[in-house]
Amino acid sequence: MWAILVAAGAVGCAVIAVSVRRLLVSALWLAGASALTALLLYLLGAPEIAAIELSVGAGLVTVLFVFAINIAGEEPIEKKSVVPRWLAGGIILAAVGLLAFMDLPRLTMGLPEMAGNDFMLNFWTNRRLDMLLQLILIFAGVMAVVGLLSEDPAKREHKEEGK
Amino acid sequence: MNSIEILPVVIAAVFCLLGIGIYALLVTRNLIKVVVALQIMVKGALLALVAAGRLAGNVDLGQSMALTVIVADTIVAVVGLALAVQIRRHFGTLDLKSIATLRK
Amino acid sequence: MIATKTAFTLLIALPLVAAPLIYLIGRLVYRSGKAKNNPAGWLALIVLLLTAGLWVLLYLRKKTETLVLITGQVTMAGDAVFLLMSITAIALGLMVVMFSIFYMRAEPGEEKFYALLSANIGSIIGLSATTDLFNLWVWFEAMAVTTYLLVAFYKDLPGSLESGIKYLVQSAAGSALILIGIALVVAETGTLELNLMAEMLREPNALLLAAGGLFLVGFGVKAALVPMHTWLPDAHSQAPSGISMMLSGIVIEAGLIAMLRVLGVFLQVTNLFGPLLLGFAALNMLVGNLMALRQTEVKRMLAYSSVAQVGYILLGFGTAFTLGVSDGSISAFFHLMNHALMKGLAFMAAGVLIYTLFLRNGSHATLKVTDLNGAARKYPLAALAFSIAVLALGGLPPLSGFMSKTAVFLTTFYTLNPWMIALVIFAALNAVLSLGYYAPLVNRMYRLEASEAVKNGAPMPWLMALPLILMALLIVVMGFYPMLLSDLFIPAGVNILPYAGF
Amino acid sequence: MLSTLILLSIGIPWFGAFLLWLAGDGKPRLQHSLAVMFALGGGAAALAMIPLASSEVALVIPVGAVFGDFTFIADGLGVFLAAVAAVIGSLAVIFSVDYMHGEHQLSRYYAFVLFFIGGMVGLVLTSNLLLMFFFWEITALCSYALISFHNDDPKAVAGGMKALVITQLGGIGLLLGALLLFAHTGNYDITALLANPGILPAGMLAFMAFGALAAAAAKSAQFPFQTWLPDAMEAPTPISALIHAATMVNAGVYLLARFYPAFKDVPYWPLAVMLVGVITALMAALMALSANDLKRVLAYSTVSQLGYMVYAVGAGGIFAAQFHLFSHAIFKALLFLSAGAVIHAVGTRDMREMGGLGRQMPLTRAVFVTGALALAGLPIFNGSWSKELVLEAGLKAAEAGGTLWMYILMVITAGLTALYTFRMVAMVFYGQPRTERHVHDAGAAMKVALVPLALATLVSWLAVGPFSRLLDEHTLPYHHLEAEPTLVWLKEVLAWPTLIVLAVVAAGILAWFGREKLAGITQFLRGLNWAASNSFGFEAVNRAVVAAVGWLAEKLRAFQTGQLNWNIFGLAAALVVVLAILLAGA
Repeated sequence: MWAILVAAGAVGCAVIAVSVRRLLVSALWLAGASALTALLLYLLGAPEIAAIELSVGAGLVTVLFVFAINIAGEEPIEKKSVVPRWLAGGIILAAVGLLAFMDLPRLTMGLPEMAGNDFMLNFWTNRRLDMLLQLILIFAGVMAVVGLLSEDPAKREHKEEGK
Repeated sequence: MNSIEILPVVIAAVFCLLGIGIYALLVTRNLIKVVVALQIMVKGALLALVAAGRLAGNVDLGQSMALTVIVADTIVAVVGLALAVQIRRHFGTLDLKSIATLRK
Repeated sequence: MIATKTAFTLLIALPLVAAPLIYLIGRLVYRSGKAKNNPAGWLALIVLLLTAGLWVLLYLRKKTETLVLITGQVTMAGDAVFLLMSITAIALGLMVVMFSIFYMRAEPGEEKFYALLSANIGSIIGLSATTDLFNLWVWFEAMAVTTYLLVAFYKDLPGSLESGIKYLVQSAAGSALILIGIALVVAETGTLELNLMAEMLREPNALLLAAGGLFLVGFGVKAALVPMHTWLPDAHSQAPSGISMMLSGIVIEAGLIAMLRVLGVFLQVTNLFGPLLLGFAALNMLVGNLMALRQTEVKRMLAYSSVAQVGYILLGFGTAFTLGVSDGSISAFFHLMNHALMKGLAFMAAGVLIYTLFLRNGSHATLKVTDLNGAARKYPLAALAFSIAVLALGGLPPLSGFMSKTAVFLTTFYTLNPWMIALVIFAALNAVLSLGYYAPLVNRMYRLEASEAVKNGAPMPWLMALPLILMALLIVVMGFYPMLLSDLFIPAGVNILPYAGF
Repeated sequence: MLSTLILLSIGIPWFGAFLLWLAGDGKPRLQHSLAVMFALGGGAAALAMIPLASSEVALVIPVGAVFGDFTFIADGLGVFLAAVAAVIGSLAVIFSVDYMHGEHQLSRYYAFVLFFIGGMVGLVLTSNLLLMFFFWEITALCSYALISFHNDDPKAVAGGMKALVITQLGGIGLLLGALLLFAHTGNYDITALLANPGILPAGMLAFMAFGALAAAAAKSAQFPFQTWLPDAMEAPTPISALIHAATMVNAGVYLLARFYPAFKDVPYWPLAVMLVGVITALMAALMALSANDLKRVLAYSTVSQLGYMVYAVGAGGIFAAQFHLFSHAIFKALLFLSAGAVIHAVGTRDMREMGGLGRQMPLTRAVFVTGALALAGLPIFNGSWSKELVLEAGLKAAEAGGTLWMYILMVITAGLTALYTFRMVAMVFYGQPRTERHVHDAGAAMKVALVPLALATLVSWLAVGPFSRLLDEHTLPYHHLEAEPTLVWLKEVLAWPTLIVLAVVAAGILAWFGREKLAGITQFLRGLNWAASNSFGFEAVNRAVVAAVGWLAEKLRAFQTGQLNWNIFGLAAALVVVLAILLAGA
């Protein structure tokens, strides 16, 4: 019962996050969606990842968004979408509908009992290559942000001719 | 916590989040909201991975994957935001329609 | 001598571990002002040479030993596909570095460029070795993240930023779809190990089909399948030329190989993926060639031609997947290697011209086809290399592109399936169509009056000549002796279809 | 021995091409002499093969899995054509020493010429169908590069493109044939197919046969692919002589002749071949009648004569076709080269600006007229004998298969040929000079090339006996040719139908002299002329296809919106379609 409420809340937050016009508000609703997702993860029997999602997804990412919005600034953008809304809605309904139609019969067969688990063992031992690779991802991410945002001391004027 | 009835709820949430994410990618014209939409899609994927681990009887497998996904997609979001900031600086706008100069 | 396992580990780890070092050393030395030029490029060159040496060592050992590396539950297997993809990435990377040492010299942040390039090559190597589905995704994501900055490297050019964000968003959307696919497969099988999975997946069911569809579309974004290809022309044309070489020569192919590795698991479930691949092949050829026909920018034209070339590669793989014949995948791998060579050379030659005509004069203008006029008189080597590259892409003998394209047609035709025959005819017509834009490029360069840009061009640096000559020579040699690298692509072609039970 | 010669005759010109690339520009003496040396070397190697001709496999180069063994057979048919390519190639190169004097980028020019010669020799000597396709494409590539040699001229570039695309289009037919053969037999061995066409199912054989016909028609500029050859006349004239008259365009005829034993029983195939030949011959002759550009007239006449050869193959007259090919290669190379001398001297190709040149260029006039008489089919000259043989083959086929109307059309075409030939000669060399201009006769190197060809035009028909023996005894034993001494052949030719043909030819000549009195007919022909000069609408079809592709390409560009939203839409749409297909297919 709780699960339904939490899930509905997460989806609701997501809907609001993509439909409000102010970016800051959008980022906050995204944080809400993230927090409720974390709760849902907890209810699903995954407490560790729920904690991480709460701190990273709802915390860190939101901070980053607020930071970026502060630099970039709010800006009124015309509401009319590029892809007509009916077309977008239709294609998404078709895609998700097809996915659901194909998957649901197999997925609703019921859950096995929770086995005795050890998240740390699984993550640090069995999947340690994934973990190591995260270092590469982080390195690349840092490079990208530094590369994109660094101000060049000897800033050269790039001229672009004839686009 | 009744584990029999939570699964359909989670699956429904997965599809909804996924759908909302792509829908937003299709209709939003604000670059930063595009990154928000990507985050929402990933939330759906996170739930799906953990639920799948749970279904397979090994929730920690799902958790391990989800952790890596969180890290990876946070990085993507950060790079995306950095690009958005830089774009705002050079185009003076975040409107996707105005930053479509490369075409045909 | 080092143990095989150590060498294998090093081969995967070296470019990745070296990446931060390249950055740090490059940064420190350059900031300290001791060196006139940034040493990062030379460092990257050394790292890649070492990697290539390790590869050769492994290749020689491969005949007697199997390469397996198990970390926890994740298995890395040094199979034939790995050997082919890794050497293609390393060799292309070497060419890119050699070319970029001059090309990127004027740019700020050179050390980031080489660090990310090295990491990118490392992630392609890892991608082609892993047999774990989720680990594959992580490598795939690493490959993507390392290229985001590289695509948007000119951070002060609007076009570059625009292409960067398109690339990022489309890649990220695709990778979210892959994740859903992974979740579905895990829910069904409980394992991530591809080999185990293949044994478990025998019964067709709708859920697995949906997962396969998600993989096809998700990986398809990176592999530039039409209509998910829309990021490609922007990214390839806006990136620094060395990165265009990487993207076009190996990154999109790595996406394709990742997709095929995964779809190979589903061969027992359904035989629909082969025809779907063939459908995408036809679309890619048609759209790529037609779009390239009207382009006025050289690099954008080459980018669209990549879309078309992916179609030819897919034609071979699609045949293999449809009928379970390894000949198709063998010829497809042959064309894949050739394409890395040909497109790499084409982008490099275009890059040489961009460098000499614009970059040296401090301009970031795009290279228009009209700028090519008369280039042959001032830059005979670059023009000759470019001609060889595009004529090989167009499939004219005696160049390697003719051989591999013919091999693909041949193996597809060999099935004698009427649909396949029709597809080959369609592909052959497309090959003729592609001459409609390749041949005029060559004509222009050998035109007598030089364009304004060519007249004001700077001389070509010596280091750029070496990769140009090497690659052009290889293309010509493979045109006369197509089986030169057959020890690589024949086992790889057999290797990609381990689960075909036809 | 033979294997060495095969390698030499391909290798010497290719090595020369490579050296010339290396030599670079700016040293014209070195470039000219290198080119002549290597061309002559290739020619000598090719000639040396003639006495050694044999239908055994002479050379095998194992290549590997999908490509099969690269095999070469130097049989009679092959060595004959190889010799034609290498010898006329040498003469064209010698001629170029004068003609290309002072041109830029000689290296590029000679390298492609030599590359072409080697490719052409390889094409006729190989017995691996895939390798044949490989050489086939090489000749197309060289032809393209050489047509566009003066690539600051947009017309030359367009002409080259057109030639490349059209021959490639036809080449698909050959490629498919090769693929089909491989798919059914596991190799590309032509000999096996000729020995037993039954190794392919009947339907596939027919597919392959018509594919080969398409390829041949494209290469030999036959209906409906003929439009590229006249535009190819933008090439330097020695190239027109070598590639677009004497050698490459013959490759199509060679292909049909080579495969005739395998395809002759395919329903309607011989008829289709004959039909293509007749339509082409007639149409091209009409077009030649109305053209004013000297090289275009020659180009149309080449197309028309190739039509004769194709017709002969269809009628079963392989020997006649090859003999006419032989004669035609000689007299057409002569005509082109001497036309080249004229153009080189006058500086224009428009015949309306020529006239009266005979007095200033006596030698050129003499050799040109020799070639023209051979083309017109006057007795004594080689062209008349071989054309007689072709027509006789046609008559035989007409008796057997009820295709008399084709024969009649071919005879009428012979008259037309005489008519346009005389018109051309008169406009160029006789009458009043139409422009004031001091011209000089051909240079020394040009003479070296022209005189042997003129002599050969006079006497080459005497070789009919040995020639038939060469083809008969040493060609792959599936063609069933008859070898007879020269005298027997000549007697056979001089039968009553010959007189009719000669009468028609004479009528054609008279028509030129009496052209004022035939004003009514001229009036009637005017409409036809208009149609002919527009290539009977094929230009329009050509343009329409190009325009349609261009239109489609332009429309398609709208789909690359550059809008991120639409890009993602593509992704979503692909997902829906893929899922739907998967669901429907399961």
